[in-house]
Amino acid sequence: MNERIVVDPITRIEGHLRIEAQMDGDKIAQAYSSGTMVRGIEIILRGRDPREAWAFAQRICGVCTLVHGLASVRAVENALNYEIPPNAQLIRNLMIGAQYVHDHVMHFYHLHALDWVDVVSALDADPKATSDLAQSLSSYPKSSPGYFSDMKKKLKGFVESGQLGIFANAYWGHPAYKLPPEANLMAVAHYLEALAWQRDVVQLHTIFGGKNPHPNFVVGGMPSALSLESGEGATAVNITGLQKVKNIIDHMRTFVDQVYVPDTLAVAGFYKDWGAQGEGVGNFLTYGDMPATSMNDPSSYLIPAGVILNRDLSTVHEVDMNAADEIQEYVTHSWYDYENGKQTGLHPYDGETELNYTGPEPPFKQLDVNQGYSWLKSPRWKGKSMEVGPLARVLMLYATGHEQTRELVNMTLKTLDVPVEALFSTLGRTAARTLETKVIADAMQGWYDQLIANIRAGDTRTFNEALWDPSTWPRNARGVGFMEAPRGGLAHWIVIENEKIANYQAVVPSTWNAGPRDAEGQPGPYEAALAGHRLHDPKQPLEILRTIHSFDPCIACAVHVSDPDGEELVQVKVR
Amino acid sequence: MTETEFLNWVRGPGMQIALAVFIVGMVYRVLENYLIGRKQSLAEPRGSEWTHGVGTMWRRSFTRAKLTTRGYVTLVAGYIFHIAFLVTLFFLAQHVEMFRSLLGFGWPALPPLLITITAVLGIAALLALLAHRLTDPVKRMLSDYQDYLTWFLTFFPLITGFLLINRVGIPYKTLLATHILSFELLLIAIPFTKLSHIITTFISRWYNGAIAGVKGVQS
Amino acid sequence: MSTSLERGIRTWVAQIDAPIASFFTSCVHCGICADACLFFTETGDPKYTPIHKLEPMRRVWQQEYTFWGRLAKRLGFSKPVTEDELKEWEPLVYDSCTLCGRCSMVCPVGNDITYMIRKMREGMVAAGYAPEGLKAATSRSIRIGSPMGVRLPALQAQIKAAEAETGLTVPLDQEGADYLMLLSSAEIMQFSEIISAVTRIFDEAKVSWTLASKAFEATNSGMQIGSSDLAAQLVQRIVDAAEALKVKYVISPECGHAYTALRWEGPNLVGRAYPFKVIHILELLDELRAEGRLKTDGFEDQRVTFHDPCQIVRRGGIVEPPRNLLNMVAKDFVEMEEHGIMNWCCGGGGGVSANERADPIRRKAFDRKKHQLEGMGVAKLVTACSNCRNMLEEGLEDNHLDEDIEVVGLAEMLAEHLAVSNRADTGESTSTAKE
Amino acid sequence: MKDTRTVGEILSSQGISRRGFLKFCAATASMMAMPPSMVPAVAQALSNARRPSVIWLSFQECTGCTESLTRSHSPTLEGLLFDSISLDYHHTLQVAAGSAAEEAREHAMQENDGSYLVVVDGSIPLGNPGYSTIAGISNVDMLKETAAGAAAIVAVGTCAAFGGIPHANPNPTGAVAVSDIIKDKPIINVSGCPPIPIVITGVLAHYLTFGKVPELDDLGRPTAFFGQTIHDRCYRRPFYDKGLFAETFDDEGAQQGWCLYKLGCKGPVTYNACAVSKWNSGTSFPIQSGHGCFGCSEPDFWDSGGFYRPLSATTADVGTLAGVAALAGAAAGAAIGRMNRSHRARAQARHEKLTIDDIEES
Amino acid sequence: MSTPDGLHDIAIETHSDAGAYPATGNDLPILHEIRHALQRLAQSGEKTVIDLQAIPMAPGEEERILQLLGRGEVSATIDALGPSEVRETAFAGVWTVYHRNTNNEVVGKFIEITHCPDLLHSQPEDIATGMAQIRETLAELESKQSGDQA
Repeated sequence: MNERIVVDPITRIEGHLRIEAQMDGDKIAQAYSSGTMVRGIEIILRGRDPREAWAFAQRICGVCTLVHGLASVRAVENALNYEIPPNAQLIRNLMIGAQYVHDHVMHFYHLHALDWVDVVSALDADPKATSDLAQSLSSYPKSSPGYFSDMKKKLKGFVESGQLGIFANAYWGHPAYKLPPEANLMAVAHYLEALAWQRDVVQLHTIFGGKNPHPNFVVGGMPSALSLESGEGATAVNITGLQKVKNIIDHMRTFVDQVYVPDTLAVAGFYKDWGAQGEGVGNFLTYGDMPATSMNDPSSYLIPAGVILNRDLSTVHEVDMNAADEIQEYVTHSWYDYENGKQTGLHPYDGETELNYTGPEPPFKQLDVNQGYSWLKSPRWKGKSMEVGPLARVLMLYATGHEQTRELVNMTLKTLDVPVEALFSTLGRTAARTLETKVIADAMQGWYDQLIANIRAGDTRTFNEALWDPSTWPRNARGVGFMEAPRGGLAHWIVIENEKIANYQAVVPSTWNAGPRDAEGQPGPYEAALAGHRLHDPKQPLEILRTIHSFDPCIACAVHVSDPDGEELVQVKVR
Repeated sequence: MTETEFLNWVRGPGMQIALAVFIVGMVYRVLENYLIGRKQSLAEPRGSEWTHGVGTMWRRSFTRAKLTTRGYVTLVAGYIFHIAFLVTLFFLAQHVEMFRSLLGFGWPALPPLLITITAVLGIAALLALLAHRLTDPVKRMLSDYQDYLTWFLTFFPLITGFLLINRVGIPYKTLLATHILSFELLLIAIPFTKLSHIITTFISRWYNGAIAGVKGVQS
Repeated sequence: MSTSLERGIRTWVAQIDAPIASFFTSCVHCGICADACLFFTETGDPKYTPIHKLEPMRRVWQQEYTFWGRLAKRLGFSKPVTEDELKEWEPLVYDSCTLCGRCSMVCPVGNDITYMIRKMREGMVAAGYAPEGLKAATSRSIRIGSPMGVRLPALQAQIKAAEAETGLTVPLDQEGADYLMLLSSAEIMQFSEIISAVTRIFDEAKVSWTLASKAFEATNSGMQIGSSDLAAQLVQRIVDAAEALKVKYVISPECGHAYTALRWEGPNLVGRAYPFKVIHILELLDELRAEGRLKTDGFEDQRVTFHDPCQIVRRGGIVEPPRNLLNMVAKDFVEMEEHGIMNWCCGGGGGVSANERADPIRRKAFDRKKHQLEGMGVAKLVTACSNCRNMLEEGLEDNHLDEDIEVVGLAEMLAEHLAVSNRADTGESTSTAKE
Repeated sequence: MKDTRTVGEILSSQGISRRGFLKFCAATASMMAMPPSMVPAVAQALSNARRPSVIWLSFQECTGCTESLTRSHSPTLEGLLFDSISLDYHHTLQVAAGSAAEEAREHAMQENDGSYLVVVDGSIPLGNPGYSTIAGISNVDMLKETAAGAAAIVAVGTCAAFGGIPHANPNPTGAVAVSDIIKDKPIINVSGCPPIPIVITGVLAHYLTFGKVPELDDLGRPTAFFGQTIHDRCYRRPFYDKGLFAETFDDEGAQQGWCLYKLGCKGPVTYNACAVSKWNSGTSFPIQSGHGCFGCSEPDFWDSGGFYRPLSATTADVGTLAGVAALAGAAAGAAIGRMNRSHRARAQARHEKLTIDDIEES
Repeated sequence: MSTPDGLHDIAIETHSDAGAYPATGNDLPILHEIRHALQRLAQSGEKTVIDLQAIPMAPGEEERILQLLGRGEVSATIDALGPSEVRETAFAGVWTVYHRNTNNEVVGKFIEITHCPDLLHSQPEDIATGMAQIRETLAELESKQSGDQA
């Protein structure tokens, strides 16, 4: 049977993703990844004040809620050669770090875990045995038999109510679920724990950024003035606030060390076979981030920039984000037009696209994958498809000799008893996410200490006013703001003319990972990773979800439009 | 139109229209008058047109005459109103920000409390002037609809501004938009009404001073 | 529209200039000018508000010179100026305005209302609306040479009398004299002492001067009635005479409007600058004083005050000379509360005195002067305009104050105190001596 | 299978005492911005309230609203999920994917026809149905189909409520709000970008508790949360009243917590509960952390003239305008001025000299 | 770098005058409100509850209000759906009630002006449940006894 399996919506992700898999028997021959929603934020950005761009860009995604705001702020700062005070850099690092820890934990428990954890099976668990299991893995205090007994009781009541809500219609009992009931019960408990934990730890963003999701930034530094004259202070960043930040960092590190890392290892132990599939393209890209000093000093980055080709960790290639022939985007299979034809690739500075939906008229059953089939473009580095994200970063850290990463990776491989090749897989990707969370959570303590040291030395500057007034800017400027978002390398390219945005382009992690085929028919990482998967039951495509979720898709980010002829598009203004 | 659209409109297009009308109108108005021309006096001058003309532009802000009671009402209320209007217009922090957005530079503002007191005095003065216009035989005779219209157009921004600062019940957004609109209406009305005296009074004073100045008198 | 009305309106169109347009544009209807006008202050009638007196011309300006006015006129929305209105406005413009210029001093937006009324009268008279008395005076001026009908023989008689009184020659038609002295008919007829006075002063100061038989009359009814055409004719006579006699200066006498007509309007009326200078008698006397050529003897022992003639002081620019001169002869010289450029008019300037119809309101308006004088305790009211002098005398009489206060001409008063030098000492003949 | 137990029963079945229930009611009333005197009424209503089915539709969105939902501490998302509602369809949270997910939605619709609650986040593109599809169905079709059997609709976030960022100029996809499409159902707009976490749950709790739409303002927002401006309740208001403003983001004024008006704060024209309930368990809110309010709960806030421009500043670009206007005025004035001048010259030329005869005749 | 526990010792130059301290000025009105409520309580026994979450607060302001109210003799902790703390302030009849959820997050903050907060009273429903349980326990015990006897 050579049927086409369609999974739409792919749930437990950010945004709207559709996967079509061309089957060869029970095996996926070719997979096609389609982003099915477009908003046109880059069109909307044109002509606006570059200082405000971050707020628009931030709304690209509410999950990795700060990354686009920060990339945008950095793009403007890069274009204007705008230096920011050291405190602002440290605060940004802390916020990025908190984003990582928060986002990865939420991804693991709330978006990814239920691919591996059978909630219904948890009802058969013995609370006492669960408690034993939990205590064998970690010293986390909430592990008594009573605790798990209550949890089981609650779950039972819920399931018996008949209204399963978000757990309804899932693939419970699917043979691919391999955890024993006790592990399932423990995971369900941690699912709820993580929900409460994340509410606490986002407060780091709230202190510095005023709210979460979508905390505030400002071009030239941070808007969060330090108010330190008394314990109460006049702004959120006062002695009390900084103490709270400290507590949150402790809370994060405790949870990562005592719950997230042990759970990952425990669950992975039951799914070692997933260490041999879902690899993708074997090429990895990082832009680098979290500088100890300044974005202008790549040597101070915690995560280095570079490219790894064909699993070859011995050679790290350099990336030039301004080079016209390195990063290019293709629209051959996307619902856009290029002026010089759909076969060409364009560097984001010259990014020129035209919105042109050529897909089937909804409602439709199947996309025509020979034509455009996604709102995502296909970014390529020197013509090559690249994977970005935790795996890329961990590999880069590993390849560049980052001590802690090497220890963590080796410990993981040893604990799971898998070969190093297992990294290039669905399981490897998920494990890498966990490991880098620990690296970054640990680094946060250092940034925090440095911030306190600066304050103690009397430096309370958080903002540089020098270039705030647009009349001080050159008439023409362009720049790239990049960062390592939790889902991978993210960069925004901005062209400023006469104090206004002339062109704005975001090439985001999920565009790298989830993009469609390019002009030469090279698949994107999702498409490549899915190829070869065997499906137990085409109606319950759990296997597809596992691999797709291992990338942590963020599709609203990935879809982007920038259209010089934006004015010609339909303008519907109601109200 | 929603409140937001209303506010956005008055802050953007509305302000643009008002400023355009004001500038076009006033430049036009001044030229319309000026280009009628006047004969240069052939009489041998005793004094300078310019010195006295410019002197009168300033000098005429202060009266020399002893007036009757009715005259003093106009004078005192007039002073209070004009000073209050100018102080509130130019020295309320929010207004300084408006000017900054228009001119690209700003200046220090005065404390809101002082502005509030000034505004109250200005409002009181305007009310007194209206009452006077309605009761004083001379003013009543001189007045036509325009005098009441311009009174209202001047009063409107002051009273909406006062309510805005003091937040009396009305939703801020609507009130702010109305306040800005009232200022725009005032701007628009200036070239078409006696309000154009904000500019032409200085030209008139110059002419007055010049006419007297030729004869060697500071008028 | 009648041809005369049309002529009036056309005249306004021709007369309105940039200042007038600016003035009308600036008016805020504050009514402060009313407080500056004695016809308002003494009657309380709002129609005497100065700016109101210009209403017809304002409408012409609006309809002819402004965008909206033109549009409204074209669309038929504007109210045209009518004969009836001119009839109604005639007394406002002529009877209750002395062109004293006080309103022009108080207008907060700087309107020179007097300047406007002067132009207003141009149109009024062109349209045929002017008071009979003023018309008659103008007619006499043009046809006879003097508004009061004074002819040369009458002057000659007064010259004779003066020569008899002073023992000096009064030069007439003396070509090459430095100064051509003019007189007003009131001076010739009522205050002829002035002739003796100037003769003695000039003799003493050795001023080379003359009178002209072809142009002895200084007054200009044409300007008062508001006709530049007629005013120009009258000025032209003086210019012709001065040119014929080749004088360097023409002296404007103690007459207010004559000074304005000759000094400030004259060159514009005749269309060219004079080849001579116009000097007011007070200016000349003050110059003589400054040069030490005018010396006085003794002082007035009574309290003295000075009534500033509007056209000479406020609108003539001669503020200090009368005071300098007065201080030479008066020890107890006091100023009225509002004096100098803010003095109140006598009520009879600007042709009002020649307009019998205006008598009642003029007399009422004199109350203003009466109030000014009240409590000052002055015995002498000095002035420098024969018309003012007339009005003041009449007004004081009306108010039974003529017993207490004497009205005196300034030059005359100076002549009375003239210090006569010993001719033998100098051994020179006076300038007036025949050669 | 439909759960017919009330919230009170569910809680008591979990062994929660009446004290616990009362505490729950007090917290709920507080979170719904109700006066404490309403607690007995809330308790009464909750004793009878049943878990409603909720279908959450995500259209042109960024998932920020869902993320915000997960931040609510009172009630918590897990409390909501387990005790209060049955969230039968929600892309980001539900386990099932693809056709299984769609079946869950259809099932919930059939099972609870006429009584389920639809929550929408994201705007709906009308420019082309292909601009946003789920399971091959356009957003507008899915919204209409799902709304048909709903008891009420909650438009969560400014995108769903007012069009939001996709609707911002030039609105490339023709994005509109829920209320532009659905006209025959009660719609509660819970605006904000995203809305405050407990405002989302508070509105859901209100509907759950009382089974009806709360009092709304003229923009369809619950007055309990959107009844006052941020400025009205802002702790920095005294500085505004004193005229003390921060001039930049880290000057002394900023560190002293002075008013952010000059830095563009839109608090005075923004109706939301930020200043009172604050964000993320009352930790802070934008102004407290030094950045002015964007006005994100207001319609068209993206196009309201600049986040860093003070509210009183004009948003018009007036530099060239002033020049052009002055030139235009000069041109028109010069033209009419020349006309005036020649008008006067003509009148002067036509002037007939006035003679004494004219005077004597008149 | 020392541990930041000593944050309060950080030597930061202070640059404010106390007069400019940011305050909504809510403390006074609240105290007035409390005074009136106490009066009502004394006269008619009417209870008043003030929801602190409905009042905008500057940083530290709530702490200042609580400090003003002080601490009285009675305090109690209730463990129902997470801990709740009930405390009498230094002013008799004025109580503070803080509710926390099972994750220890504050979900409700109230000032109650009453003789005794409702939450401290045993609720009729709980009493009924208690009674039933006692009966059940008794019945169990008795049947056990009778069973023993039998």
